[in-house]
Amino acid sequence: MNLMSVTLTVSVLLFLSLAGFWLGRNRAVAVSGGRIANLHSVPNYYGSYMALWAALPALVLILVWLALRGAVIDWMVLSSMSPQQLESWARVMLAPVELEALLPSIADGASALTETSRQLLLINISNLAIGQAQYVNAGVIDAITPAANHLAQLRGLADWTLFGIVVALAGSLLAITWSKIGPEFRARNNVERIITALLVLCSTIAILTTVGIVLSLLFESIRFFTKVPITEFLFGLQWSPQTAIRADQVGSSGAFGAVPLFTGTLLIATIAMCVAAPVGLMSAIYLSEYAPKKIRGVVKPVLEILAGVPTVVFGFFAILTVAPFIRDVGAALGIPISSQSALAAGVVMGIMIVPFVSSLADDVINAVPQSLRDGSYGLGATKSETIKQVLLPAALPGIVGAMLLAVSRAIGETMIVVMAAGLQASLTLNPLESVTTVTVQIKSILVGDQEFDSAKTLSVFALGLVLFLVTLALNVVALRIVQKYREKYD
Amino acid sequence: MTEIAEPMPTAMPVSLHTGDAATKRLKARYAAERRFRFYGILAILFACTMLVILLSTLLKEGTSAFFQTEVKLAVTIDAGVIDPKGTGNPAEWDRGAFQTLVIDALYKEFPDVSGRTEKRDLRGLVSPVAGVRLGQMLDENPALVGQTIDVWLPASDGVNQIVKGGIDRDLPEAERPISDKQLAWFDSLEQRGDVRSAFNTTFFTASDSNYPELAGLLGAMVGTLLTMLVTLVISLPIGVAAAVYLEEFAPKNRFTEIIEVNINNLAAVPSIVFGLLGLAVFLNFFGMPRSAPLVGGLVLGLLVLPTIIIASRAALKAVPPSIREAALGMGASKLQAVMHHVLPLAMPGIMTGTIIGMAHAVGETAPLLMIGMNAFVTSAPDSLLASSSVLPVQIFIWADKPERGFVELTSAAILVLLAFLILMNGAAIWLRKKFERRW
Amino acid sequence: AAARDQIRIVGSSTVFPFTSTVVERFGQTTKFGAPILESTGTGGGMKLFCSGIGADFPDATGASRAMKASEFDSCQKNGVEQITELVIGYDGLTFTQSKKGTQINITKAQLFSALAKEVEKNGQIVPNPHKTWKDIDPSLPAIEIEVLGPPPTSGTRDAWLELVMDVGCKEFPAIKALDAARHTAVCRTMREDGAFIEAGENDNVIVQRLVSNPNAFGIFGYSFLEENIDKLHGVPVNGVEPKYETIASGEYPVSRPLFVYFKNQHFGVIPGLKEFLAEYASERAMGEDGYLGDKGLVPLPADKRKAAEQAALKLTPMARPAS
Amino acid sequence: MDSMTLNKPVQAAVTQTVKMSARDVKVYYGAKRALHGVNVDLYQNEVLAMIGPSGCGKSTFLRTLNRMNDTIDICRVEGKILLDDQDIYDPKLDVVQLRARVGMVFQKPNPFPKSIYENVTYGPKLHGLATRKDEFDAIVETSLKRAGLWNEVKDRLHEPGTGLSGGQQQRLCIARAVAVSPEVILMDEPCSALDPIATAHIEELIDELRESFTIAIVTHNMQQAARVSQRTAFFHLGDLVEVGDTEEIFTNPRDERTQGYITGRYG
Amino acid sequence: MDSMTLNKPVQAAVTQTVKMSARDVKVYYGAKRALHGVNVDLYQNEVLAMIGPSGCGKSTFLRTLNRMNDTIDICRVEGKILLDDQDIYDPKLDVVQLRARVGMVFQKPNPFPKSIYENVTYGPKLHGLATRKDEFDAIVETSLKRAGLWNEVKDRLHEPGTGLSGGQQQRLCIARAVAVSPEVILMDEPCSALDPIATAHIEELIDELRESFTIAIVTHNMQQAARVSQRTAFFHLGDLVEVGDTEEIFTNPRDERTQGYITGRYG
Ligand SMILES: Nc1ncnc2c1ncn2[C@@H]1O[C@H](COP(=O)(O)OP(=O)(O)OP(=O)(O)O)[C@@H](O)[C@H]1O
Ligand SMILES: Nc1ncnc2c1ncn2[C@@H]1O[C@H](COP(=O)(O)OP(=O)(O)OP(=O)(O)O)[C@@H](O)[C@H]1O
Ligand SMILES: [Mg+2]
Ligand SMILES: [Mg+2]
Ligand SMILES: O=P([O-])([O-])[O-]
Repeated sequence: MNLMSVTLTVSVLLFLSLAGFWLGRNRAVAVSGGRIANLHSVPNYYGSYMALWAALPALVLILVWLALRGAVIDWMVLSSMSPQQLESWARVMLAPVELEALLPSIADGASALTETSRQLLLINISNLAIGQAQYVNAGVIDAITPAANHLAQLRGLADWTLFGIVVALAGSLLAITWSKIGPEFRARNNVERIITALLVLCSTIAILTTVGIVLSLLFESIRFFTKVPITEFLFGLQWSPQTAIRADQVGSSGAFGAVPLFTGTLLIATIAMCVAAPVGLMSAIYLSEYAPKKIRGVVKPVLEILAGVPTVVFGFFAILTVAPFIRDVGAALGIPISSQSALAAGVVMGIMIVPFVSSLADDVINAVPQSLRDGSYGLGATKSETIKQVLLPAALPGIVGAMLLAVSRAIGETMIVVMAAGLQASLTLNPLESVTTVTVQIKSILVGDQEFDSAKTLSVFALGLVLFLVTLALNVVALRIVQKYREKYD
Repeated sequence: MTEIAEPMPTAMPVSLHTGDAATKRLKARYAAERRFRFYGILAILFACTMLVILLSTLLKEGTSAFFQTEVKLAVTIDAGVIDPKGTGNPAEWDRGAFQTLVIDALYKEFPDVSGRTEKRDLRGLVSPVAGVRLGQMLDENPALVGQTIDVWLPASDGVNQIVKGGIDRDLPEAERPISDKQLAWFDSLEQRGDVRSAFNTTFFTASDSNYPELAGLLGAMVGTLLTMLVTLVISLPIGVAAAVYLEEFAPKNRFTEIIEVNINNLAAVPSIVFGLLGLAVFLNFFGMPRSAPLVGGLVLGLLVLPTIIIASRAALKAVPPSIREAALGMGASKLQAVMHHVLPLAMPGIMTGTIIGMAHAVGETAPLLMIGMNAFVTSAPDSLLASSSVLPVQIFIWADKPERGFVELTSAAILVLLAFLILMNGAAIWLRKKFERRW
Repeated sequence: AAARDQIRIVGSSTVFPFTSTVVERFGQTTKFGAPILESTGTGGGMKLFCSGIGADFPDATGASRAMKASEFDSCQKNGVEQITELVIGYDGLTFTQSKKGTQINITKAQLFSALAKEVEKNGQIVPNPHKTWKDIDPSLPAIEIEVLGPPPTSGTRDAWLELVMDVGCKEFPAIKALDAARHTAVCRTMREDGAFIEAGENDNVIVQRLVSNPNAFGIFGYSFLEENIDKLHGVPVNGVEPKYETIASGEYPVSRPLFVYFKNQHFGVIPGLKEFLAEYASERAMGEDGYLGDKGLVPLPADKRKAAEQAALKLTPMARPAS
Repeated sequence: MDSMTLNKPVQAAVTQTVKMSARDVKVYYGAKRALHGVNVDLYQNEVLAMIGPSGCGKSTFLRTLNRMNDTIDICRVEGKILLDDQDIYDPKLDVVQLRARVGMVFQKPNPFPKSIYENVTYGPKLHGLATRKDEFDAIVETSLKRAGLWNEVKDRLHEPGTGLSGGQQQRLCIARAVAVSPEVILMDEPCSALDPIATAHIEELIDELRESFTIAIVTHNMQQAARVSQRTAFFHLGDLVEVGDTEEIFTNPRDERTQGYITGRYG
Repeated sequence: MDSMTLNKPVQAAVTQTVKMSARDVKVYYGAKRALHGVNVDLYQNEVLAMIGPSGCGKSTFLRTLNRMNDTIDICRVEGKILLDDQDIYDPKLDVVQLRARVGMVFQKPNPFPKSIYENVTYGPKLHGLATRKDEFDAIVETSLKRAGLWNEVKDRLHEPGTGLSGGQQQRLCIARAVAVSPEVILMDEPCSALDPIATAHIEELIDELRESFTIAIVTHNMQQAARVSQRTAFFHLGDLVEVGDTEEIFTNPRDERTQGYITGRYG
């Protein structure tokens, strides 16, 4: 796609939209008879009404066009080629077997080509069309030159067609909306309806994402469950990743019990929350209630840096600094601690998610109205009593939200555990041992050497799906709790 | 109340609040107060200490990467070598030959070096890609062709390590990347003043390379910038719009409850699964190119969307209803009440969500591996569809390189990423401060 | 399908550093843009490579093992009919320890006994009972077995199984006597009781952990040993120490060839692909003094190199692999 | 409209136009009924005072008149409320326009956390009542003067409205409501936070506004009700016990409960 | 303490003990001075009423008496305030104890977003005034009864306090303050949101509380001031213009401004 022409089209559209705003506004002022109050809505709404109608449908059109343009043009170019041209191209470029298969039906034109040859032909034509003849086999240049010219022409034409259609569409919509403007016209309601529709659209994106995730996991998961019984997967106590990763490899001790992975995930997430929840919440409280404004202004953003340190870095930190430290401490106490202990990974993950709790909780605590603090102080409460008994309950929904977000992050985090937690699945709740997590398995299987049909690769999708369902259940429970304990102020 | 009213019948009542019991109790309450406050300080100190440890380790290892050892050589730019066709057109130069010029200059510097292995050792003093640097100079100033000029060229990784102390020069020869002879040559160069440690501009002007002397972050930085741009443009408006709809407009019913749970749940989906989603939807279904910042941005945008929605909703919830009432009572529509009053008041919280979400996104690696953003790209991307890498992935890749020079580069890249993050968040933090108020 | 002016290459993470070096040189010294290279793992690369012909699919893929028949078939099915195979050199797999540790010599059979899930003990096949190296052989030190190695998802693990475990287990008669399936299972299953630690992706992390723990051993590619020779020591296997020379001569027993595969149909279509192959196969890249050697690739013997270069430049399509 | 004849004042004021009327209005908070069928009319250019003990439903009723109770999830309204003969609960009706026509001053002062100036100009801006800066300045000045706040705040117009004293905040809210010149103004205890002078000011304002608008006011101060209103409605436990000429209500209440409330009078 | 002799009432009430006294109290909001040197005494078992036009500093002064202004960042206090001869701004003094001894009811009702029951027990629990459930029950009942709210809420003690009507919320806040049995109670317009009956109730309560406590009350209602207080202080534009026996202030004010304010009287 020619970026220039799209940019041009969009700019013109933007201009039309702005013009629409101006027109609508002025028209509204004009029909108001000098008293704006006669209008149903403020003039800006009439302007916005026209601007939105000018821009939105045309934008949708551009997007659809962009999506379809390539395929349509390709099809038109190939159909323009004569069987003779095709044949002379094929004789040079195709392997004898393919050529033989093609020749009998060459009279049908491009539709006779296999997908592979079609692609090759298209690349040749495109290269020629953009003037890179040197990369095209000299023997075929003659045969495809007309097609290449056609392509170049079509591309230019397509861009201009789009331009024309867009301008026409926006223009006619401007005309229609213009004619609607009158003092009685409910511009605000109309604009708000459009905006509300956009808002609804935005909130459905979350749903679409979920649907997308479920769909991209579901089919492969089903295939996995045809290979491994779902009961074994859900309730099996052993996860042994040493199965064949390729068909020609001999598998051994393949066990797909996901329980150890989930307990590992929960163990590490729990440890992380044991660090993040108290540290984050206490930090938030200190920042919003005790710390002088200046300190708060500095410390809060500083803590937020923690959330942005690349997780790979935390992984190194865990495996090279924290884990040996914990191991040494254990050795000094005579406790054997694995060098990939869940503790190290969990603690580091906890540090990473501290700002999720601290910053978000700080905001909601800060938002509790001052009058509630006054009420409590006025009764002779100390700061901590006020915080514990008035502010935290009032801010509970937000705090729980922050905690949920932190837990979510802990469960879904990948790189830290990939580096710091083990890869061997053991079913244990001992934080000093090494465990593995769902995300570790997903990541190592996906980026490792893989074959797409092995149970092992497919298990990734099942893991993802089940993790999705488990967190879903956790969230439902959390929602219920919040609904029950929410204290509404004001 | 009877129990309370009783002890104060007389003209001069003893207060409930000054008696011994009360004082004792007060003491306990204050102790609790102090403890609580102490926990707060402790929490902050803990978090800050961890950050300081992290940063100081990075600084310790990374700062040296900002400097590079360079060696001065008198290079004769032989037109016959670099321009065998004699066209005089820089586009026709044999770019592989620049290294030959460098090596020739090196041989000239040490004329008594002979023999295959010895020569090979000598070549090991300067970077095997020093010729690239020379080429860049000539591109800027083609008039130099035919002259003999003194140029500062990057030393090899081994020399660099010795100079910076990454490798101990007192180790036995077999355990060093540099032989005794090389050390001797290097020392003689140093005595002549032909060695210097210069600011490593390459680090900011070049893109990925297999040679630490030549590796830079430009490509990854531009890639991150483009990706984050897409992420922000996707996630902030959509996230805020969704939050506004759900919190202010949507009827409170089963359906919205489902959406709410669903969004919370999305936050818990492992980031790598978002990578799978991107692979399935954007690459396979929509046919977008691999390794493109556009796709990376879209995937990360979806990834941080729940964070922004959840934070924004919490912030909207915290705005007292009386503000909405006041606006509605003035004849504002619901949308106007939200836009004019509620949203500005919720801005600090929304900003926090955005900051944290973007911070998450800027440091994310796993999903990008799924959509091919771990590509080796030696030039900065020039569009949203060009192949590119991003900083955390670059860090991930460099961290896995065997060459010792990449250890310090990795730390330096992390520092750059953090600087990037701080810059990015700085604006948002400033905005958040502007909006913050108690009422 | 739009024209593409850059070569796209995917494939093995082991081959990645070598291909990327060629890519970089190619970009610097020719007028073609530098190819785009992605590390996807051998299998992932094969899948992408064999998905089809055209601008949307990669032109070449790196592999740390030869293409399998099944992969070749899938290529054929998708129209990728002619493939050029280029052997680029060898990669030595090293068994490494810290310089500070007690230095040992080891055999493949001992390695098998240390790392397999089931071993032969007194003619019986039993779950691996060995806790310390001394348990395996009195000549070895009495330190606990702790080996950091690649996860089962990596090609390096495959190679280790094939080159060490398979060979090592041949020396045990009771195992040899097992039926084929059981035999392979015993030979190729690593122990899971903590003595062998799957250390994940990052070999530098293994290096650092070896340095901090002198009693531990690690398994990784030769280039990492070479770069960290001031801290690490390559354990001689069957008496041969891993060194550039011993690997090149084939003396060191744990090394494997590395490959890059090209789509013939893309030659003459994707700009620069042919030139790229020529650069890769050239003496200044793959040769004795080639720049790939500096990156840790152990070159092929001269005659094999010539043959490989010739075959590549002629674009002779490979035949279907035997397995 | 048949029930209208039940209301005594109709005969008393034949020349008056009905601006708003409530017919059998019942309000529920969840399952709890807060109003049990209220019938009352608001006449053009008149002030209706609503009195009654705390918690009897005065605020609730007031809020039904401009549909501010829409904002309370659990609140449900039955019955009909007409504004200029148009049912304000008609789904087709634009509640925004309704609220612009029927302004409200709340029981608890709730200034926007913006400057005093912006607090006042908010409504006019919203409804396009002015466009130029000087027009806005004029609106701000007259509105604040009308609410008797001008002298106190004229030097700090750009400081936040939330930094004012309680009474000042309340007057700011009144100024804000007046600035949009609604047709009906609902005031929920507008003077409860005010000192006598400010109260007098507001009462004068009400009297002045009455000339052009219709006003409903909730008050606990019976003197105030007597002073400013033409008609008074007495609520008790969710019932509208009695509505009629203010004088009559205060001197000659028909219901015992009214009698009891009035005679227990103070202030 | 020399300035104390300036205040007339000292002679008039020789038998009375001074509970609190303010000496030359100046209060600043940022650079702006809201009080310009106030001298006044609160006597044991007496009610001091503070009157004055809106924005004159009544609330501000009241808040200095239990250091509630500490919570306003920009607020700064100069001068001395003594409680039982102890300077309450002494850094060594404990503000928590101070606030337990000097309770406060705010101008805007601010119930906690908790149940009515918890709202009332909040203070007693803090100060350990009760431990057993039945003790708390008793406190809740007496406090709510004293505030005249018991009958209205006794069936919904466990519903949120924020769901009450404005006047009910205010009475809840009074009940909450009374439940702690402070020595001094500061009330900022406690009756502004109340109907006459509830007001009467509160006034009775004040009278009853006076027997054991010291009370300061801000009010706009001069009748109320006259009814409940023994002494009255008149504020104007940040000055304490005059303080003295209520009767005298109302019948024979010495300052012109007081005169003007009183005679412009309403209500
Ligand atoms: N949001 C609400 N939820 C539940 N009940 C409510 C709500 N608002 C008011 N009520 C109840 O409805 C009844 C009437 O309340 P309303 O606020 O109308 O009283 P009011 O007459 O204005 O009293 P006041 O003079 O004290 O303000 C009261 O019993 C009150 O508790
Ligand atoms: N938080 C604050 N920030 C700045 N100025 C304030 C603040 N609170 C009060 N003021 C100013 O201090 C002065 C005195 O206010 P105060 O609240 O004491 O008045 P008041 O006498 O209680 O009036 P009212 O009867 O209206 O409540 C007023 O001019 C007010 O605007
Ligand atoms: Mg009310
Ligand atoms: Mg006040
Ligand atoms: O990337 P691999 O070489 O391990 O397949």
